Amino acid sequence: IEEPLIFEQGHPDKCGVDLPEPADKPDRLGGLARSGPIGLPGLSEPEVVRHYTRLSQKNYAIDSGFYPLGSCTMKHNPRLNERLARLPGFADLHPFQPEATVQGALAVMHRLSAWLLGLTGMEAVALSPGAGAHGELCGMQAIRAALDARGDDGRRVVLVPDSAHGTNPATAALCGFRVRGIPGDARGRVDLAAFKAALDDGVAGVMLTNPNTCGLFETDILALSEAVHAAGAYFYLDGANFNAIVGRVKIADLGVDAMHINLHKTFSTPHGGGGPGAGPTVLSPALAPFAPLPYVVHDGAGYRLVEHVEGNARPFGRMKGFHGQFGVFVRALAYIMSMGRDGLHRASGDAVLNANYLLARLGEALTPSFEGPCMHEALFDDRFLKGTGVSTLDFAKAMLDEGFHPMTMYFPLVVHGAMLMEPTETESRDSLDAFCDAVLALAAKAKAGDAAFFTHAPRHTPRRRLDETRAARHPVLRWEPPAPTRAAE
Amino acid sequence: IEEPLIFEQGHPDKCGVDLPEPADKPDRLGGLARSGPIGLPGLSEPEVVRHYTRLSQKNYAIDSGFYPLGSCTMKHNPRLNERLARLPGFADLHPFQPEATVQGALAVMHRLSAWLLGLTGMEAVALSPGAGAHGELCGMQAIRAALDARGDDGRRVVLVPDSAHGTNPATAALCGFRVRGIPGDARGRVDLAAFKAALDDGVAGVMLTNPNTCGLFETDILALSEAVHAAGAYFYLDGANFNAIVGRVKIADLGVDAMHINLHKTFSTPHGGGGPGAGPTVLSPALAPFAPLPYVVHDGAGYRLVEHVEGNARPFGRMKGFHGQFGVFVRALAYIMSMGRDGLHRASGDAVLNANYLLARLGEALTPSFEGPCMHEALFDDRFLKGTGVSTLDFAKAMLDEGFHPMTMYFPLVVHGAMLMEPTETESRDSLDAFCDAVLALAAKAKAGDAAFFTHAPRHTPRRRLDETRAARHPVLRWEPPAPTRAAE
Amino acid sequence: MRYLPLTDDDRRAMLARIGAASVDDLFRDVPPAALSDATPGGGFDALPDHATEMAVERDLAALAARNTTAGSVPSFLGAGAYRHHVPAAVDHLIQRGEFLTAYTPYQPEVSQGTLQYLYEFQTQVALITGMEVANASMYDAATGVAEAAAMACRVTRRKRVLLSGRLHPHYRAATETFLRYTDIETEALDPDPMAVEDLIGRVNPGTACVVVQNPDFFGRLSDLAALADACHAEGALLIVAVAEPVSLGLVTPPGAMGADIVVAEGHAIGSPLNFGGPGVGLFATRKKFVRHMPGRLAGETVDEDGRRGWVLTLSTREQHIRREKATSNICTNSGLIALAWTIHMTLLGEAGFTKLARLNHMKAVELVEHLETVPNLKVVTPTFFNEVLVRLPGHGAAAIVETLAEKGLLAGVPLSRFYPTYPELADGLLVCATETTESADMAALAAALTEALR
Amino acid sequence: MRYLPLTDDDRRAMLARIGAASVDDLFRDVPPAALSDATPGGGFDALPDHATEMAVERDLAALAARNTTAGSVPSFLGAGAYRHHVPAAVDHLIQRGEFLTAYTPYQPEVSQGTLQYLYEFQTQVALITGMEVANASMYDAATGVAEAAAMACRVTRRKRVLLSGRLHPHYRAATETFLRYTDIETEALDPDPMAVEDLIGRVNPGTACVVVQNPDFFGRLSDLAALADACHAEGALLIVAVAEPVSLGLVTPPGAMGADIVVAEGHAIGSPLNFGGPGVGLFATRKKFVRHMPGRLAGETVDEDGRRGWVLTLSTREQHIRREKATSNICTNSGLIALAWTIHMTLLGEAGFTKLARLNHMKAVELVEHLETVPNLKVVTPTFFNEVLVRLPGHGAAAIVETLAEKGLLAGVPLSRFYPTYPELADGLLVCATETTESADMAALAAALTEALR
Repeated sequence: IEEPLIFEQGHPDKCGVDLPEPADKPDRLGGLARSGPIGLPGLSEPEVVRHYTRLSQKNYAIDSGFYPLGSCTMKHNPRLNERLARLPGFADLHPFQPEATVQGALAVMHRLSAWLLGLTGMEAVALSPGAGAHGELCGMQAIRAALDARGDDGRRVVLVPDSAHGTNPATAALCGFRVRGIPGDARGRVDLAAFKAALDDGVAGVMLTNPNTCGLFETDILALSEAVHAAGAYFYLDGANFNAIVGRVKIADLGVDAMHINLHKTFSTPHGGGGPGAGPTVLSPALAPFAPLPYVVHDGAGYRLVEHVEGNARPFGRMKGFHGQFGVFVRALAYIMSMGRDGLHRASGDAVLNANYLLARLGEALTPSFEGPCMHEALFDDRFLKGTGVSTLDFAKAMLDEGFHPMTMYFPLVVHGAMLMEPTETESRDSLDAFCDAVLALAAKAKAGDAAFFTHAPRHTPRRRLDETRAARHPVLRWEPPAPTRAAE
Repeated sequence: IEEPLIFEQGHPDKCGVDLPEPADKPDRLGGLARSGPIGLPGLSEPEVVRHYTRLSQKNYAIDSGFYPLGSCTMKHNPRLNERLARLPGFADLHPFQPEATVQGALAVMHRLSAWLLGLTGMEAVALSPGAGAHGELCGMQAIRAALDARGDDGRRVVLVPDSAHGTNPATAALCGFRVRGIPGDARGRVDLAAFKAALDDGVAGVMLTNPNTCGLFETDILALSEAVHAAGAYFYLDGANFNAIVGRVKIADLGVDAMHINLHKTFSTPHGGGGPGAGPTVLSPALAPFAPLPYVVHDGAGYRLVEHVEGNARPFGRMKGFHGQFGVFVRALAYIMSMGRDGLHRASGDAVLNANYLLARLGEALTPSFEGPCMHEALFDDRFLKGTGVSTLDFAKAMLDEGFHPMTMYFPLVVHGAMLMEPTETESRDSLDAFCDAVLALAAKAKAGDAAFFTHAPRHTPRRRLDETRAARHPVLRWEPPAPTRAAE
Repeated sequence: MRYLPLTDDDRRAMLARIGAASVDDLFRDVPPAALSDATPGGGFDALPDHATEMAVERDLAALAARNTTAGSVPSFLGAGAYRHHVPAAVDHLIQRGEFLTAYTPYQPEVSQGTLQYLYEFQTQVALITGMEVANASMYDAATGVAEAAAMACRVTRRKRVLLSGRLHPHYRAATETFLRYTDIETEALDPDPMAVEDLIGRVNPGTACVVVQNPDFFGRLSDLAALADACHAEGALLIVAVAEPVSLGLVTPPGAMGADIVVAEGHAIGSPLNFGGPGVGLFATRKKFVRHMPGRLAGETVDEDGRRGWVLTLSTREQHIRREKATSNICTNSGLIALAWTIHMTLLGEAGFTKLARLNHMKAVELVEHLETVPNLKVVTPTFFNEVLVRLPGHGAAAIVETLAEKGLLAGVPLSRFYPTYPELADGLLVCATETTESADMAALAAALTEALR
Repeated sequence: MRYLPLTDDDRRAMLARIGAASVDDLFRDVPPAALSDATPGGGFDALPDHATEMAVERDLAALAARNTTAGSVPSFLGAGAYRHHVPAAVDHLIQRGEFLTAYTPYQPEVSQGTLQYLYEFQTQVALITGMEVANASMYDAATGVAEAAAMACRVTRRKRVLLSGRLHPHYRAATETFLRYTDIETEALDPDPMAVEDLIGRVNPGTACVVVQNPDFFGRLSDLAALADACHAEGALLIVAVAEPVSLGLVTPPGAMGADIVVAEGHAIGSPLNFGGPGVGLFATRKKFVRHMPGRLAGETVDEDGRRGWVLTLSTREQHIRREKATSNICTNSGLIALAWTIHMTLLGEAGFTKLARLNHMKAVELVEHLETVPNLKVVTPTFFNEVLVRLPGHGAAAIVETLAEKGLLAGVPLSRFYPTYPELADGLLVCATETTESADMAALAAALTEALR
């Protein structure tokens, strides 16, 4: 079933809301009233509900099936969190109400902060970053502010492993740093020797992901952080993979100076088809004074929202409008309280168990890139497809027809034709087995030489493969009214 | 994608809720504690959410497409109504709270009553019936009570047209009445002469649907009701088709003594895959004293819920537990207030317009059973399929593959292979045109002789045609654990 | 008007296609005298015009705010409606448009979602009641009991129904009303919370069925096995009503005590209180009686490709086929509330359901401990699940309840609300505890009662 | 634990399949010193264990109840966050699991729902801003303005950004912070609500862009055409921020006044206030700059069968391809809030959006009439949309606001909240009206201010 665009089914006379008639007073627009129609389509409420219902039916989601997208932590999103975020006492608050009228909201922010600090052992947390990449920026700006504060302006290099997410180098660049790549070793970890060799007095810091993007714990992490600090640099940890170790490893114990936490990954707020997320960033004592505004403090009189420099704090600035992703904070707090200390510990254990189960079962036919145990992600490469004429992409598209969302593909870049699978702890064993059965059957099919089956997959999805080259070469980024037909002539 | 039963994926150790530990006190069960397991499956919350999400994806619904099921009034269900019914001030009320604590809830019931009386011109309304058929029972029991009250025990016959819904005769039987059928005429209406001939002093009342199930207004309705009353009988109107005339015709003006109103049809509360609905029943002055308990009155002190006989009322009893379908009342009231006098008038006009548009466009290829204009339903029969080898059922199943829910089939019984289409006022012209295009194309295909296409339809639905005979011959009405395999031997 | 998609242009074009002059012209079959809207001065002038969403929301929210919600104060109300905590996932799922806005599953090819959950529902109902089969729901327990009594008469071909005096008064009233104009006689015993009823002594060869409730309306749990035997010995059926379905997680189910038909109110599982409705009637019986059963049934079968699927079945019992000979006139039932019930039950599972039941019972045991500290108050229910009857000698329970309500405490349900003509019951108060009842609430109740009864 | 599907049996069987002794064994690559949970005395002992849904709900509902909701009292707060009525259909639809729980649409074959609404969103944003193209959203307007300034530097290859003193102070701060460690210089004018800024005089050949807001932070509407011309004459770009997107239904859009980049806060359409977040940044520009634009873009294409479909496109601008040379580091943005925005906009349509804007303006005109009756108060914004600045000579606006809040009235936003170091602004108060503001609310505000300023 095709679903036309709203522009193709609407009519300017239709309207899906009823509004009272405006008064008819002289306007105060100073002559700046809009002239001419905007061109927006109008639809009645029934049409709007059906349109977006139908669009939704063209989506795959964690609610509808297994979604092992590596490095994305697509876990179950509890509905309790949605319900609580919608309580009028949270949803209907203006950000600039007097503090006395929002004590409950400030308590939410304070409590969430306390949990994040308790789970990481860090000194301070900046809640306001809007997503993971924004949290990275927060951490790296704090590092830059600390360097500036100590008058150290010679350090402008940041070490980033080749296996890092693209956001890491992009973020470093935004802070005026140059990126120096560091290679991995044969075990899928940072090469300690190469790392140490790269650490000179031009290095401001290192951005590391741990567990890393190969799904492995950096076994030398303590030596790495010691070397970083010995070199006078700071250690930024990308927290994208925090779900593997939450409730087990305190980030402070790894010698970390800053780490962002994706509330929409580890703490289960929904990803919403691309946000909103939130990227609170925890900071070590060395970086804590530079945490950005605003933040919440509690004193005898109650909670206060600090929006301007006060006391000994030396905030590097403000990252976002208002007070951060408050609606996301409520959801994350509800999740964390529901799971608790024991639940988070069990969750990270089950996440790692599920990933190792995939590694064990799929390792029979696919080619694991490194030796296990893995952490919460299992990484394979495309060696098992060698000579079949089937690529990682083809293989992934065939999975769609089996009713599964594919794993992350071609990332990390350090292995060929990467397939990075993250099952999370909220998948059942039945679900994993069904997935493994399907993938093993596909692998057998590929090896049996049926390449055309793969290269023309998927067949049963709302669309078949889309022409991305055409989209990029001749970008059509908005609807335009069709050229008028010249019937009148 | 197949979705197993919960019994096939659950495990007694899993649980989707967390509960506090019960105290460990001596029980007070008097030795009646359950022994042995119940056999319920357990699932975690993620599994439950995914299971029911997937099941929902196997359903067709008004939110996902056109649903022209005749006599069912599948119109848009506004989400405002859902939101308001869930306000804690309505949803979290115990039915037996003291009256002083539920004045707002009683006001809702009182206001809804006032609207229903205003729209029908009737004297009283019983809100408590749980659905349309229950409302019929209410009306017929009121008639029986009125007869008893006047000591008239010779009237035990109820006249029911052959075109009536099955609930009419079933309801009459539940009130101790015998049913006498009355035939229709060639114009699809009750045969006035035959009707008058059937009216004797054994007749308690008549149950008529108007607009009738052929989608036509009973042009002789005033003569019919006059004759009924002249004969000393009562006039029950089946309100299933009220949507065609709401805001235009006052039921009292038709000489009606009782009519049920399906809140889940005319007043847009969702049908929910089979309820809950509500069937408030309006009564004439002659029947009003017999209205069942409970009902709401307003006096100087506020609203009161009358639960026992008081004053001059002679209620025939109580039909339901508590106070009726309160949650449905809130939804219906929100809808009625949203539409208002002018909106309901326009809605019935658009509903009739949409049906006549179907009649006009589809009349080109299908065979309309009667001459128009129709009211809010268009009735066709299967003459256009004569000689094609395609039945009404086959034709309907082929519509499923086109993405449309079929019309009502084989009802009313008075025409052969009936196809009864009710578009409602909430379908757009685009939607009707898409449907007509698809139906006309199917009709052409049938006439072109492609019977096999139809007899094996549908092909693209979650299931193809199901074996109903097998289901009825060997009923399997619940899941049973599979017989243990005897591997141990 | 936000719910209406046609524009004036659409209307004009469609009228032209139809060949009608106006929308009013399409109503030309309506006798002019019956067209109120055309009457000068109008037939509907007193009614308001359409309102904006914002206005409707404001107006009804103001009415909602005039009620005291049960969750905002300590609350001990039961008497057939029990307040339980419902997980947020339940309401989320039942609001999916594909469930919420579907019709009864007449086209099984595109209704497998509804049909499969009904089949799951039927199985869960059969399991917890200890019965063989269950239907796809009734409106509520009150109407379910009425239908069960009528069904028992069909099964036994007898015409006499005996109702316990300890049956919920609404179930009794609905049953009497339902059967009032049929040829079935009903006999109902007086409500007497202090005595043990002699139902066995009243069963005779003319009896079609005996209807009892367990726990009964006054909270008491009873062993029904002897009554079942007595019924069966006389060829009668035993119908057992259950007002609190959570009790079935802890108490011997009616099926295990010999019940022939079990009717329960499902409302307490999956749904908020909703001022009492809509509810969902659970209806279970023995397999051999299934063709006498009212209501819809989902059954398993296979499709043209041999794949398992579900359909509505045995519809030859139903009104749309059998008309005046149908087992019932029921058509629309409580599908969505049944869905809420089955989702909540699935979340609970064996472990959660039994634990929830135990938790409720232990809360009630604790409540009784608190109440027993109140001078001048007597707990009269000896064995119970989560509700007991207390007597407040010398006091009208209704007045006490109103006094406590003014103090922000919903103390219970006074018997006088149901039995105004039985002055001897005026000192009776039903009090109930569920998992939502806190110890502090219980202490507050005991303190308030102690003061009020001084 | 309700969110975890594995049973102990599952764990045992899976460990056996893996060949590990225990779950802890799988963590053997973690240096023992880093395993806090294994530490005797534990590293996490201070943290509470898991809680039931009922307990979490009770706990957080109690916190929610400690706040005064904006809808429960007359409220005149704006300053970048505007309270509008959102139709119930919006929240219903965005909660559909297929939208809510999907990831960024990396697999377009099974993400056409997300991609199509993003395309619709982009088109609607472009239309109302009067621009050629828009992206699929930024976190919010503050970060959007920051990214726009950086983008202008890329486009112009210049390094100087000029910020109006009438820009929302949060937008200014976020921009300064964002650019702080780059080689871009920012110059921000002082906030002076009484004077007309001379931005044109400050534009020179080194200027990459000028950033202004319209209506500005103090509510004033200005014609920006001359400023745009001046910018373009010097080769600079004009960036226009819009804090209240509803204004675009009535006011000449920035695109029609010559803006090169428009950034707006979308929060006010489709979403509740949410204490300020999450919002959604609308970001629109000219077609020729599209490859310099940050953020995701949905674009039209065809599939293997030739059917129209959508994909994320031009991702060579983005960090996951271009790494340190990316136009931005943004990845996750505000998809779901963009969806809410586009659904609300679709419900409004041309007729509703323009009417809503007019209604807001007329409410503000009425509000100003009320305020002008207050002695000792001066309305200082000459031309406005739905918000004005008033001055309360001789009074601290913050103290007045707190006094009125105690009386149950949220009077407005005091300028001192943003400019604590500008004592001359301490008597300034921003007050705003929307379609949710009633005449009675306005009268109450005027009366309360009259009394407070006596």
